[in-house]
Amino acid sequence: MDDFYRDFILDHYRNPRNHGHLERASASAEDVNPLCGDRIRMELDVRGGVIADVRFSGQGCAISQASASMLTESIKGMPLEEAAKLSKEIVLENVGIGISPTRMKCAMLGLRVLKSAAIGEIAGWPDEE
Amino acid sequence: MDDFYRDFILDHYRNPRNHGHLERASASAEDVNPLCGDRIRMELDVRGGVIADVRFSGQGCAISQASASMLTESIKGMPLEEAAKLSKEIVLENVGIGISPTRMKCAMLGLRVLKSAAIGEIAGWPDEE
Amino acid sequence: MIAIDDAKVQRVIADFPILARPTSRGKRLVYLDSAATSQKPNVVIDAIDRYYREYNANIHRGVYEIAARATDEFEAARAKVARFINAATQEVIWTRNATEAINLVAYSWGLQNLGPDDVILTSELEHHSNLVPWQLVAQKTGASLRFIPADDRGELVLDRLDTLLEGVKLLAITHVSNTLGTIVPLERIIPKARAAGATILVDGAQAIPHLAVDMRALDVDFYAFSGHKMLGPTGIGVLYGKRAILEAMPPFLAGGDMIRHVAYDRSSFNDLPWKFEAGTSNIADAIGLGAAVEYLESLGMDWVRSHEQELLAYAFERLAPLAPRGLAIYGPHDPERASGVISFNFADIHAHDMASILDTEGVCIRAGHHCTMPLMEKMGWSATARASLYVYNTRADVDALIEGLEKAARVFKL
Amino acid sequence: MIAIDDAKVQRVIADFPILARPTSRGKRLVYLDSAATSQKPNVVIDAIDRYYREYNANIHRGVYEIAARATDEFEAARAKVARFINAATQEVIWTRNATEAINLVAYSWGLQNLGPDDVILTSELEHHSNLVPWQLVAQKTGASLRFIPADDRGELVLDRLDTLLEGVKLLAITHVSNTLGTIVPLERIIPKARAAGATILVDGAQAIPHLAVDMRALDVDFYAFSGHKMLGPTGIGVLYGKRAILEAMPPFLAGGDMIRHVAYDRSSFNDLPWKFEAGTSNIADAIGLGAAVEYLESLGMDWVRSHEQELLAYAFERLAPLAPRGLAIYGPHDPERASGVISFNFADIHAHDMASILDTEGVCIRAGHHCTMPLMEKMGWSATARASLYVYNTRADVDALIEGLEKAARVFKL
Ligand SMILES: Cc1ncc(COP(=O)(O)O)c(C=O)c1O
Ligand SMILES: Cc1ncc(COP(=O)(O)O)c(C=O)c1O
Repeated sequence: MDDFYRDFILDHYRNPRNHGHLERASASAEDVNPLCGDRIRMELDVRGGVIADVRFSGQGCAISQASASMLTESIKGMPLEEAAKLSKEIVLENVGIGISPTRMKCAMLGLRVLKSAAIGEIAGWPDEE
Repeated sequence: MDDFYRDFILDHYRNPRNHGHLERASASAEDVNPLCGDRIRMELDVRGGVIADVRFSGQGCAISQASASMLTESIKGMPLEEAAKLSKEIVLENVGIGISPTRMKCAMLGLRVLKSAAIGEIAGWPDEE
Repeated sequence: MIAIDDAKVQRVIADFPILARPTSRGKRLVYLDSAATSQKPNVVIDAIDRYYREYNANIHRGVYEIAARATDEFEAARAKVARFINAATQEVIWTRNATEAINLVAYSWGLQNLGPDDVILTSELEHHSNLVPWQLVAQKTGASLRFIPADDRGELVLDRLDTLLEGVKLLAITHVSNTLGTIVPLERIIPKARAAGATILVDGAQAIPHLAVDMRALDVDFYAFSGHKMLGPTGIGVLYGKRAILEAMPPFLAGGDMIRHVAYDRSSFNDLPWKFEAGTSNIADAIGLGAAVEYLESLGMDWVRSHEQELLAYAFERLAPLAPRGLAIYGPHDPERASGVISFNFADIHAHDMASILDTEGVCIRAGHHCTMPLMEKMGWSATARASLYVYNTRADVDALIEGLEKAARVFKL
Repeated sequence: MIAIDDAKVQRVIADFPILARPTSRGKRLVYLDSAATSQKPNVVIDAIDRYYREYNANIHRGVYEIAARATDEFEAARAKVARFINAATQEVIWTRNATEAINLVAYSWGLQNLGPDDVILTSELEHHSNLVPWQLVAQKTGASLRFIPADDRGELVLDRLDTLLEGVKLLAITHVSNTLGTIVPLERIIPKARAAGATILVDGAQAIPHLAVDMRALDVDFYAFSGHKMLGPTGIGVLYGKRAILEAMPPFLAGGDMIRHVAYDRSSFNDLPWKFEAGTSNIADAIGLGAAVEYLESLGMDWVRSHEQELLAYAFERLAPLAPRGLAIYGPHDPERASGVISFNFADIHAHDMASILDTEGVCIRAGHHCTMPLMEKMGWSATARASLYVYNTRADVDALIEGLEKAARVFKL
C-alpha cells in the first residue's frame, strides 16, 4: 500500500485537476462513502451528448481525491453514453499499482458519482417534487 | 435424583392431603413458576392468629405437589406469624434426600405461596380497588 | 424402511466434541434437546476461536489487515447464509435470534402498517416469540388477532382458511411447531394469503435446521430463524426480508453503522442490510453461523431430513409397545408430516419428573410448556416431555430414551 | 513520571494470543484500536470454547445436568458484571451491545415518557449510538433535543449547565468520548440533573473498560456498555437500570423467556431482569463477558487506569516534537482528564492514508469520523486518525506509532 503513493498521485491529491464548480452544470451527482465519510461531487457540462467540461469537489483521502482528479481528465470530451458505461478498469489504469482491497471503495467513489450523474442525465431522474 | 421418589413422596403426589378449596378462606395466594408452568394455590382459614385449616390446589410435578401436600400437614395449627417466617428447612425436612438444585424451585413453590398468603394476611394487601 | 447410514452418523458424531464427554455419573451423553438448542461441531467452535485468536477487529471502517479480514469473513458469512436460503445478501439481516427478528418486523413494519381495522392472522401452534410480539402490536395499533385452529393431532385445520384470510393484513405463522414437530403446509397457505393481499412472515426457527428452505420458492416477505438451533453459536439469528419491503421500512435500532449521514438534528440511513444493524455486530458468531451453514451443506439437507425421518420412524416403532402402559404421544405421528420432535407423557409421571429421571441416565430432554402455553392449555396438557432429534442422533439414542422410560416406570412404580 | 511495570505488562501480553501473531508482512502486531474493539485474553476465548465443548444447552428451563450448569454459569456471569459495576443482579440486563441497550431505553422508556413539551439534553460529544436513537424518539414524540456544547479541546462547557437543564426530562450523555478520550465530569453534571428532576442515561461504552465505575456512587438511572470493548466477546452488552425504573417500564422485545403467562389473547411478564430478555440469550458470550470482568478485576481497575495514564503521558511526550512538522493532536492533552485515546492529523496526510501506511508496519489505528459525524463537522475535521490504548499496550507500541508517522511523512514527502 505504501508504494501506491507515487509522485503523480500526490500531485493529483495536492493539486487536483478540474476542481471546483461549474457555472452551468447540466448534470451533477454527489455521494459519500458512509463508512469513512469521504465525499465527492461531480458536475458535468454536457453538449451534444458529449462531456464538454467537468468539475469535482469534496473531501477525502489521497486515493479518492487523486482518483477523482485523474478521472475528470480521462472523461473530458467523452460521449456521455460511454461515461455511463465505464468500468472500474479506467480507475485502476489511472492509479496503477498498489491499491489494497480495503481502499478500493475510496478509489471508486469518484467513478460511482460520475456514473450516477451520467446515468441520471440519460435516463432522467424521477421527479423529486 | 431418582432416589428422591420414595414411596411416601409418590403417595403424597398421588393422594395429596388437604387438596381442594375452602368454603371460607381468610387468606389465599397463588403463584406459578414461570419457567416450568407449575402452579399452586393455597387457601388458609385463620382463627385467632392460628392456621385452623388449609387447602391447596394446582398442578405440577411430583416434587411441587408432594412438597405442598406435606407442607399443609406441617402447618395446620401453626400460628400465622410463624408460618410467615418459615424457612426452606421445613420443606427439606419433609421431602428428605435427593433433591437436585435444578428442582429446588419446584420443591419451594408451595412454601413461597404459603408465605405470601401469610405475609399478605398479616401486613394487609394494598387495596386493589 | 430403516436405512440409517451408521458410518456417516458416526463421522458426524465425531465432529461434536461435547458428545464424547460422559456425564458426572459416567453416562454417555444422549442429547435429545436439539429443538431447544443444537450442539456445535468443531468447525463452528473453531471458526469463533480463530476469529478471536487471529483476526479479531471491528469491521467496516477498519483499514488495517485484521480489520479487513474480519470484514471479509463477516460479510462472507452473510453470503453463505443467503445462498443457503436462496436469498440476496442484502436481504439477510443479522439479529440476536429468531425472537429479535420477529420483533424487528413488529416494530418497523407492524407499528407502521397496522391499524384498528386490520387483522393479524396467526395459528394456535405458535411459539411465544411469534405470538406475544403481535399481541403487543395489536394493543398498540388496535389491530385484532385471529387464529388458524389446530386439531387434536396438532395439525392446522385449513377448511375455513379462505374465511379466516378475509381482511388479513399480516399472516404471521410458524413453519414447524417446536412442541409437536408439525410441519405446516405453507405451500397451501401462502398462495391464498398472497391472493388475499396479506404480508407474510414465517417463523422458521424449527424449520431451517431440519428442512431445505428456499426463500424464492416459498415467496414470503419475512422469514426469521436462530443460529443456535442449526449448529451455530448463541447470539446470532437472521431476519430474511424481501428487498422492496425492507427498503420501505424505517430503521429499528439506531446508532453506529446503520447511518449514512448524521447531523446534530437529523440523520439519514445506510443501505440494506446495514440499515437494520445498529452498533457493533456479533462478528464472531456471524462467522460461526457461516461455518455452521457450510457444515450443514456438507451433510446435505436431504440427508439431514431423511436421517431424521428414519430415526423418527424407528422411535415411533419402539415407543408403540408402551402405549398400553400409559404412554401418550402428541402431534402428527407421521414422519412425513413432522420434523424430529416427540412430545409425550407417560401415565401419571409429570414431564419434569420424567426429565429428572432421564437425566440420571444421561438422557437430555425438555419438559414443560415449550414456550407454547396457549397451545398447552387448549390441548389440556399442563406439561409435556419432549425429545427432539438432529444430525448426531442415532438409534442407540432412541434406545437409551426407551430404557429411561422403563426406569421412570420402575421409579414411579407403574 | 513514567513508571510502567514492564513485567506486569509482559504477563498481560502473554494472555492475548493474537498479539503473538505477526502480520502477513512479518511485522509485530501493534494494536492501537481498542476503542473500536479490544483484543481478548485466553480466559475469555477459553470460557466460550468450554461452554460449547462441555455444557452447551439452553438455559432456565432445562432439568438435565448440562442445562443446569449452563444456567448457573450464565447467571453467575450476570452476578460478576453486577459486582463489577456495584449493582444488583436484577439491574443487569443483557443486550447485544451498548447501542441496543440505549435503544431499549429509547423504546421502552423514551416513547412512554416523552412528549412535545419535553427536552432531551445530550452533548456535542456523542457517538451516533447515543444521538440517533434520541433523534428518532424526538421525531416520534415531539420532544426536542438540546446539546451541552464542547470547546475546541473537546471538553464540555458547563458554565450554562443550569440554564441548559431547565425543563429537561432526560439527560443522555456519554461518560468518555470515543473520538477524543475526554472524560466527562459526571460528578459535576449528575447532581444538577437530579436536582432538575431529569432521568439520567449514561453511555459508558468507553468508560467501563478503562475506569472503575460504581453505579450506586454515580447515581444514574441507566448505564449502557458493550462487552467487546472490555476484553469480552462480540454480541454481548449490558443495560444497567435502577430497579424501580425498570419495573415501571413496559417490555421491549417480546417472546420466550420474558413472559410469566401467555394466553392467545394476552400475556403477563416475567420478573427483572428477564422481562427485558426475550428469546434465547447469547449464553456463550454472556459467560465470556463474565470471564472478561474477572480478568479485569485480577488486573485491578486502578492499575488499568494508571497504566493507560502513564502510556498516554509517554505518547504525548514522544509526539510533541512532531508538532512543528504539522502534527495536530485533538482533545484534552491531559492524562488526568482523558482516557487512552490519541486523535490526530499529520500535515496534509489524510487519516485514511495514514492508517494504510501504518498498516504496512503492523500498526493498527482507526481513521474517519469514529461515529461522531456532528462533532467532526463542528470541529471542521473531515476525518481524524485515532490511536487508542489498553492494558496490553507498551511504550514499544507508542514507539512503533512514532516510527510509522515518520514513515508516512517520508511517503508523503513532507
Ligand atoms: C462512546 C460510545 N458509545 C457507544 C458505542 C457503541 O458501541 P457498540 O457499537 O458496541 O454498540 C461506542 C462504540 O463504538 C462508543 O465508543
Ligand atoms: C418455533 C420457534 N419459534 C421461535 C423460537 C425462538 O427462538 P429464539 O429463542 O432463538 O429467539 C423458537 C425457539 O425456541 C421456536 O422453537
